[in-house]
Amino acid sequence: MLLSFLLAVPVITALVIMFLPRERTTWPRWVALTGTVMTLIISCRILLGYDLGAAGFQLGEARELLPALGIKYAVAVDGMGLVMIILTAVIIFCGVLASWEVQERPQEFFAFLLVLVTGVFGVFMARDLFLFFLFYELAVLPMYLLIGIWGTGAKEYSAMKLTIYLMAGSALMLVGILALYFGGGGYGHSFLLDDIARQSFSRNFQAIVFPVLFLGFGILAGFWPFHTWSPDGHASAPTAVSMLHAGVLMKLGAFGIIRLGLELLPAGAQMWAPYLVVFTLINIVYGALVAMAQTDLKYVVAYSSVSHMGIVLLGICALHPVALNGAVLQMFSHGIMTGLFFALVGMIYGRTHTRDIREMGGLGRRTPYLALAFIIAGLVSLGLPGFSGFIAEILVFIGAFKVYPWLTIIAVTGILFTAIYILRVVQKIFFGPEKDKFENLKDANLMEKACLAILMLILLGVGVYPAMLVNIINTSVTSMAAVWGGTP
Amino acid sequence: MSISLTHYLVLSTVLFALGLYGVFTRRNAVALLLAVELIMLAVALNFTAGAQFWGKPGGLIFAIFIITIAAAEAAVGLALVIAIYRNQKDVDLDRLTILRW
Amino acid sequence: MATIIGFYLLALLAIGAGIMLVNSRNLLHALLGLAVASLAVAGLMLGLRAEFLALVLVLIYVGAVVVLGVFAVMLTGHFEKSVLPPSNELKILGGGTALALLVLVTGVILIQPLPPDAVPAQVPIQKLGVLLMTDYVLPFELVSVLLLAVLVGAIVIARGKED
Amino acid sequence: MIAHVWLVPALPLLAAILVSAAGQRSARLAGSITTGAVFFSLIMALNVLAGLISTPGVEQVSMVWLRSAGNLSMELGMLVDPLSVIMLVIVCFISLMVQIYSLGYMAGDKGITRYFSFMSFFTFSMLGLVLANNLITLYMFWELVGLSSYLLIGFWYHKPEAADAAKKAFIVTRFGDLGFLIGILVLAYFLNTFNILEVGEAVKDGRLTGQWSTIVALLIFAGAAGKSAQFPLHVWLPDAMEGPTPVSALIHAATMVAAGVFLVARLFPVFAASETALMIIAYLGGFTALLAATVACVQNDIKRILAYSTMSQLGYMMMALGCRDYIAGMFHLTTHAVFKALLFLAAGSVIHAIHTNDIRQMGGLGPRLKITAATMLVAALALSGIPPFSGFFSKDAILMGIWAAGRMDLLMVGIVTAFLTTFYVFRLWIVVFAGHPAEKKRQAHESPWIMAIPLMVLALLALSLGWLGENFRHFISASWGAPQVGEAPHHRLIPMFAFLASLAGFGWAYLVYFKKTISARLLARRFAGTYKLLERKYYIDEIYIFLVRQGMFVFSRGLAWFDRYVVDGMVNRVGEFFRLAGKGTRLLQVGRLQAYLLAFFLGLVVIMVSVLMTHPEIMEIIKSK
Repeated sequence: MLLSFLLAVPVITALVIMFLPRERTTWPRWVALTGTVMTLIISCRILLGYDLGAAGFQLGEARELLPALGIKYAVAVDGMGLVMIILTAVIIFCGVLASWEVQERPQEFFAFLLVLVTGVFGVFMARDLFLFFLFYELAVLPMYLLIGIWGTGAKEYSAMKLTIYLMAGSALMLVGILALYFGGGGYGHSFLLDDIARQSFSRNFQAIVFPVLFLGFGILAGFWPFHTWSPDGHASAPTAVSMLHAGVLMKLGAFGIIRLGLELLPAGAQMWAPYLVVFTLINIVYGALVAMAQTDLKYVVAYSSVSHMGIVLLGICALHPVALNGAVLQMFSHGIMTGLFFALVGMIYGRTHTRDIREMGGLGRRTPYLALAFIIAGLVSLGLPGFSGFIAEILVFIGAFKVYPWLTIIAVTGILFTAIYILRVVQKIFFGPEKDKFENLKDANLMEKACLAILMLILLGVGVYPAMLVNIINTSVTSMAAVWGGTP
Repeated sequence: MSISLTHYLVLSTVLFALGLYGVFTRRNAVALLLAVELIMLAVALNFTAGAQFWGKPGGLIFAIFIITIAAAEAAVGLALVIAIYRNQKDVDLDRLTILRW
Repeated sequence: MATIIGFYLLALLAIGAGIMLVNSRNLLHALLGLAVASLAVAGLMLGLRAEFLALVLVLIYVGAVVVLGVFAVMLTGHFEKSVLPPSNELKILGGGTALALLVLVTGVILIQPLPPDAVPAQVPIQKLGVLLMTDYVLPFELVSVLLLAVLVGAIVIARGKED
Repeated sequence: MIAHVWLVPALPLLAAILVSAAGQRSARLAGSITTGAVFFSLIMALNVLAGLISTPGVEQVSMVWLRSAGNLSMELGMLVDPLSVIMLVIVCFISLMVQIYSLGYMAGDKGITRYFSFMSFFTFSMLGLVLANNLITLYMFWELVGLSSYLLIGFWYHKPEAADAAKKAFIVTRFGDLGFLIGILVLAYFLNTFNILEVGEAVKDGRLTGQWSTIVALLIFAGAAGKSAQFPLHVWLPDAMEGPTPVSALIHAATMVAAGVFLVARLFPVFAASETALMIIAYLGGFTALLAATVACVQNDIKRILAYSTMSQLGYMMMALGCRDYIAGMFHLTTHAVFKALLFLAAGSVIHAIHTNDIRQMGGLGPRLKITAATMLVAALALSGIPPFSGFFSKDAILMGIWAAGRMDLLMVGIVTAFLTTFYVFRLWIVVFAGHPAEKKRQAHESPWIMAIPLMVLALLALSLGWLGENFRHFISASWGAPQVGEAPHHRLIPMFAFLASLAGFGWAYLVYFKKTISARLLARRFAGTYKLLERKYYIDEIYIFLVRQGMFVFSRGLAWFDRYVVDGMVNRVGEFFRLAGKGTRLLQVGRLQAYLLAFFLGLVVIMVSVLMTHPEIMEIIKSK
């Protein structure tokens, strides 16, 4: 029942928030905080309840939903899903902390946020494709309102672009899901992943369906050249939404590729991976180079996400257990890191009222805590050992190198470019002489400190002792690697 | 030769087509509604004939329902016409294009 | 023989009234057309030995719908200058479509071998009542709810705002 | 013995965490805490050293750090052998000296807790680096060392130059680290192990075939070159002098920059497998040594002169390693660590006294700063290789190693560099301490004792360390991976030549800057082109800046444009297409219900007709019914 609880808590919290008296503007955030703390606790409980020795899918629940169509309510977690669930719980908790000061329609804001999170949780645990799709849409749609109403800048444009783009992805994904549903034939029509996994799809079928699914999910994962929704979307979104979006939603895409693409269509993956790898390299290097030329802080972080998601996709496309391990770890690491980044950008913007890097400078003296957190986020981003980013990246590189040595070398150069733009931004914002207009800036308050500290500690903890996550991820990767069989 | 079911069906089809023509072409809302009533009439006739020739009284029940619904429709439709007339001082359908945005 | 002549007479009457209904530029003539058509169809129903239905038809169509129509005509100001605008430019297209549909459906009716004609027999009114209260009780109740809704709705819509 | 080695790096880490956690509250105590921690580390390191001297051996201990599906495991581990223990002692010792010195030098600075926690963190990373027994651990500490260097160079982050220098140092070394990382990947690809001992065995067994051993060696050397500021990745080191002077002494003179040399020594079997790689290392080292020495001759910033000197000496060590003279290289690393740290600390003492880096504004400080002048003289003599100072022994060992390897051209480079080295270091010393004191510098006074004591301790060592040569040689040759060599190569004439070259350098400096028999200004005017070239450091910085600005940044801006207007433009065009299509189809919506209804029925008719046309058998079905 734990998993159902996890799904129920945010929904119930959202409902409670909607029924709060409208004039009590501070109540929603406290209720939201309570709800997210509960999700955090439940997800920790799930973590403890997961038996590493047994591996596979655990804590499963299944009920008939629409037997006529073979639709079930079936949820369960495996190692990969578990890690993602924890990531989500952490990010939403910190996201609520980071949006403590939301003044405009706080009720709706927090309610939408929680609905979104429900969708995300659902995707990570769904064992039924219909359910998967349902939750996926649930996760994407509130984004439109969250950006369109609470955003900044060209928010309507960004929200529209993002939603339509992601809907296009969902459409492809739906095609893929329906193909899986009808394609096998052998077991009758069932959306249940276990049923689908038991069918052996023909090579031709896999060759056609895999790219459709990959593209559908790839759009959400920021796959080049379908990434342009993300910088605009991130730039316009409010802080918590950026955090959730870059931190968790983009991971949904990568997760979907692994769950549906790699697990169900291994032959298709093997056929297409060598071509897709090239695009992931473009993602990595191109994202980093474009980030270098940005002047808006949010765009820098957004393009850095594109670059880092490239590493995730590279890890996936390498079809090598080590690289896949790294990819999932990178999903986690990048989720936390980019959450930290966007939280910081929000805090900096809240103080300086500008996101233009050129206008900042010397903030380090007045806001040492923010500077520390930003530098740490930057260090994770550029893959400094001791933080989680390093271990994720090196796993991806080691694995990918065994499959595509030459291409991986190109990917590795990406981390140099990352170092360049990260250090450049750090220097421009925090170093150098202090500007007069920033004389009265205040450092992080308690809530902000808590939010930042949690994220930083996780990054550090995973970096120092990655085995705690890698062991969990291993359980999924091992079974997947067995499916590929012959891959080196 | 006697009058068969076919005769009734053809007749009701003719009445239906006439009503349809009216619905397509009338520019006055009241006239349009009257054409709709004609369609309903045709259908009621159709059902009655079918029920009687096949000996299935269920069709008669349906005919009753159709007549009832026709009356209801007429009531609501004409109420709408009056409401529109009050707003626009006109019930010319060519000028009633608020559906177009 | 008499039934045959009666049928054709009534059928022609209904069609003629229908044409008047859809073509007349005078609303009152159109209303008259509806009334005549209803009466003709009621006559046909009598021929089908569905007397109850004929009765209901006359009551509702002629008694209620046509009267309602007269009210509507009066209220929308077409009573005095009840000359309708000519029918719109969809005349040919609409006529064509209606005709095509007529031809197609009639064609199907004509080709289809219908079962041998049973002689229409009168259905006792009690039987209809029993059917309504047993087999068709659900639609019956639904229609009654619908009627209630229409009652309320028509009043609300027609009454307009209080001002 | 090995059981407690982990405490050596752990103590400074603990101190760093403690100090930074306590924050500003520990401002007074910060220095004492970290200094105390490194003091105990030193004691333990010495203890390990003593143990290793009595019972030589190579020991390693590892723990699994993470295990991944796909047959990969990463370990954290330590390798204790003479090489790592020597480095351990050097790092602890220099760090202790520098931190004691810093207690005086940094007193009153606002960021003092930050300073000491960074210093302690650096010490931890450096100790971890030298202890690492596998490449992943090594790489991790390698990067952490780079991070501490970044943080400490940028310690005065509000100075734009310092911030720039920090960024530059990190990025340039990272460029080298990229090669290192790729090298690790290649090793993992072929050998599937990261353990240095296993890698060494595998390479020795020839499991790295063909060109791969050269490629791997050169890739790893790229990392070493970045850290050790070898051409062409040397540009960051002079700029790194923007950091506080004790930082320069510890990181950019004695320890971190030597990490590159250490890396080559640590992985010596990998390098030894490829003659080509060794040759490239030797020549690059020689080239760097000469290049840096020439530039050092004309610089005016006291710390930059020393920075170029460091580069030059590191080039020396690389040369030695490239000529397979492992022992001489490590010996020079040891002595250099001591006397270069001393030079920097003494320079810091001068800067502390008169608050400028420019030697042209100094002069005649000798009588005022007696201890500083004396200790710096010792260091200068050691650097010049004047017997009996330590530098003499180690430098001669290197030259003889080069001679033994038969590379006469490099021998010439070494001797010329020795000449230049003596020249620039005495130019520095004479200009700063001798001559007539500049008027306004009369108030300069000697640094407090807390700064003077480390100077004196280091001076004592700089003087005496050379006599340990034979013992050192004996001890370190037991290291893992040290090449087997017999007797030390010996040549009677080479020390003579080197000595004469040094003497000539001294004489030249004496004539130009003390006696002023030859006008420095005249020389500069006479050889204006050369002078300008040297002063601008061969324009290497300018070339890099050009490449970065005109190359990478322009390219990146171009890509950003491409992304905005082509990739995203395409997306927007698609959006516009649909908007236009919508506008077009909107015209069909006349808004008249009748038309819609008509369309509906028309559609019905069309469908019925088309179905009947294409499937005439439907007629049959209807008929048969």
